[in-house]
Amino acid sequence: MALDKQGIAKRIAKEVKDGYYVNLGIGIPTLVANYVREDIDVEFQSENGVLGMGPFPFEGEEDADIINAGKQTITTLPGASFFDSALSFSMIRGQHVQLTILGAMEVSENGDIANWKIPGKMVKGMGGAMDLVASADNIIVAMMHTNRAGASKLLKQCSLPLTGVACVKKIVTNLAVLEVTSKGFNLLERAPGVNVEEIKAATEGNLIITGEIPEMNI
Amino acid sequence: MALDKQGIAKRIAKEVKDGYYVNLGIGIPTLVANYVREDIDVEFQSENGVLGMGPFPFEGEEDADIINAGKQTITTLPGASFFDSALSFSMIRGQHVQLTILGAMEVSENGDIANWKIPGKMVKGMGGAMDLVASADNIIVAMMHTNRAGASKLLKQCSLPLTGVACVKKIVTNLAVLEVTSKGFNLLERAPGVNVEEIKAATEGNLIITGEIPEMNI
Amino acid sequence: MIQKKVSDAREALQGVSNGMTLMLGGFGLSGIPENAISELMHQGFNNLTCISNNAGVDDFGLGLLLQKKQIKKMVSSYVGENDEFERQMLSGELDVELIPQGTLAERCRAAQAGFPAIYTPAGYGTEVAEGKETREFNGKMYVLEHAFRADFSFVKAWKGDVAGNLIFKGTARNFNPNMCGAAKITVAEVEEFVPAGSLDPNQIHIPGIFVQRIFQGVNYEKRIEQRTVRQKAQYGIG
Amino acid sequence: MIQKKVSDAREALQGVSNGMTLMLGGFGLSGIPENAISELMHQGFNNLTCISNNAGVDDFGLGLLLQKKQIKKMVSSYVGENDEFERQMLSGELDVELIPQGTLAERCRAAQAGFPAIYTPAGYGTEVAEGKETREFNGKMYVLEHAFRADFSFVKAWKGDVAGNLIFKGTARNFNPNMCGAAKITVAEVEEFVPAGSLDPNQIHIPGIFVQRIFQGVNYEKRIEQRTVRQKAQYGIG
Repeated sequence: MALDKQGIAKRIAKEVKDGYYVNLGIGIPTLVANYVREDIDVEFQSENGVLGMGPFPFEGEEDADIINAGKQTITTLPGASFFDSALSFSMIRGQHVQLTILGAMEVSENGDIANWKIPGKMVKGMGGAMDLVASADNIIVAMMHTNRAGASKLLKQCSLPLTGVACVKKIVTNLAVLEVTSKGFNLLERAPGVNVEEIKAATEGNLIITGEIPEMNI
Repeated sequence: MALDKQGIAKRIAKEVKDGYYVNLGIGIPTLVANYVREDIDVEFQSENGVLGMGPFPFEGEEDADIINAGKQTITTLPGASFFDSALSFSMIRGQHVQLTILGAMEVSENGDIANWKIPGKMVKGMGGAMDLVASADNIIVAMMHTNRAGASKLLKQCSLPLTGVACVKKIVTNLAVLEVTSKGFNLLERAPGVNVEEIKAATEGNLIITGEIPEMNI
Repeated sequence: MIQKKVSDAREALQGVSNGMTLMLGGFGLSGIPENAISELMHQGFNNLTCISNNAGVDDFGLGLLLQKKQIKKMVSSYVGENDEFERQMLSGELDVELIPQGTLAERCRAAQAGFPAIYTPAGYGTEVAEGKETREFNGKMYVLEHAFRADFSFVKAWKGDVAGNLIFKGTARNFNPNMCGAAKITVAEVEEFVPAGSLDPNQIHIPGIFVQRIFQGVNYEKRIEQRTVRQKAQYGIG
Repeated sequence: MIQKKVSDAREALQGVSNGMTLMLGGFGLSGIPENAISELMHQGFNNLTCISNNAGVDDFGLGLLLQKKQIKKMVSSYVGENDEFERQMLSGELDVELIPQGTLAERCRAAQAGFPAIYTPAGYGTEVAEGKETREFNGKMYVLEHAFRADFSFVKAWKGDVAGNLIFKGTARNFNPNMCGAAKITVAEVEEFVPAGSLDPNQIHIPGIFVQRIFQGVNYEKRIEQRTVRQKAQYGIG
């Protein structure tokens, strides 16, 4: 059975290692924080200027001055810090953030990503995504394998305006875990109960299948 | 009678206007702070990271963590702030400091300044001087008109390695006040009792004398 | 101490005129200069170019100026959450330049710090870099981006004093410090105007040298865009 | 919270080796990483390249390493006040690169912030710009200066916590914050190691993300270079 959004978040949480500073994008990536193992030390950075984000505040304790990049009210944990936008992107551009998890509308087999604009239709802007994908060493995309019309989002080439070039390292979808290699999407894991044929059918870009593909363990 | 160092500082203090942020170099410039009118609001910036410098501390109240760019122990006045070196030079490079007063070994008639190196002899370094002269709109040089050997320090061309190019606006020496113009050093004022001939004799660069030259009022 | 205090938003806006380029601090609705925006609306300036990370929501923040069509051009990184904005943009009434958020911050900081331009990897290979100079350093490609040139910068701080020293709170800090001193005139509005000398010189986020005018703001709404909470009961509290 | 604490200077220096490039904070003798310098001396590393605004005095600060000829090259803006330094430099034993102070600060900050290079007006038309690329922007000339690449950065802070968050005091701040995160490994030594969560998140000068190792420093001498004072009696006090 294909994963739901929570399932994708759960699987990605396993990529979060002890000592990582992590930037989570809006949408599925935000959910990842809920599933990170409690026995490791991780700090979440939000590009609007906070390191050491905690959970949402208790009702009545919201503070308009303490939000994340999704404009949601948040709290901070001991050891947290606030800073300005320039210093925040110094962390990102300077590669001090170890892991970036973000959503995408399309990813190409060479690791290009498109997630900020549908010409003539939707133009919300790139926010911090272009800075993140241009600098991060370790970028994981969290998304559904296909769009609402059923078309693959893992393409030979992106059709939408790019956010970044040859930058995505790994993709976790409702169907699979894939890594981007010089030859295309290397299939690493299947979602529970999903078979390789389904993944093949949902992937337009070159899919590399080597040996037996294990089922995700989540 | 030619001015002494205190006299030069006194004359320069008259160039300090209400609302000015001022950076004072080491040596004579440091003395300027003692002579600024008390009825105007001025703040002194030191490039090592303080704005709103006050006088030296009372004996026993020195703090190794509170010094000026000359490494002297200082105090701060109400409204002062401390900051890092990058922000300090943002103030300087970004032209937020209105007046820079510094010493020089040589100044040329087009406003070049040399004050950081005597090849083979003395190499202390430029410190913040190159940043200051490259960016400041309003640079006043405080120096003796001639060096210890009696040679002019106001030259057609500097012989020592430059600190900055075509940047000095005004020069106050023990003999005169001069402004740098496209045609050379324009003599504005004589030191008390010093006559134009003495200034001429001590100036190697082109000296412009227009009409009666008034005596300084200090 | 150099005195920067003015009495109110009206006095703080002296010299603003139609067609000017303005920087405005804030991320979403957090840390926006509410008083300055309100005064810009009341005085009715138009043909403004606004450099601000976001464009407010329909009825708050810069959305107020968009509704009255006072803005000719927006320079932002993210403009979702604003239907009127989207309408004006898609219809061509509003000129919009979308740039990466880190580039936005750094183009402000470059103006503040006297840098003419910066090289950033953000946007390389995308339409953001089209027509811009690119260059390789150490095997990686960068885009040359120029410092902003703005007439006024409007920022909002938590505390400030007569010398113009500012302290920000939480993530309401965001672009505000980077926009101080990045325009010809920087106007700061503060929630708490404190007596001279009461701020610890060691803890000032922006020294007064970057601020030309400061005033005590009034009637802050501080609207929350996404009120996300946990229920205490769920955690056995209260 | 990610833990950065190590027990002492010895542990903090693990991985340092001969020939490395080191950044060291401080202005004059103020805010220098005394413990790290002392440990560098005791472990006897040599052929070091040191990026530091100053070179200490004969018997303190980086002067200690100069005396033992552990330094191959200094990158500084001002090196007065040190006779041994001048001797080594004039005799050619020591390689010295003098650069403008603001350029030094910004080349550190560029490394911290992921910028490959910056354009600064400082030094244009002087020997500092010789062999470097220059360029005009808006009628003014600038010099292209590259980000530093260092192996270790040693900084000294006033207070710090286990997460690596730092607060500096007075003008002992200087280059220290700009050097954090500007090398592969940043080591911070602090006068006061405070419990986690005791620093106000709003008042942290350098977030822990820029620091890899932090330790409680010992035996700070904090020598004053120019003890300038007023006499109370002169002012009718005491």
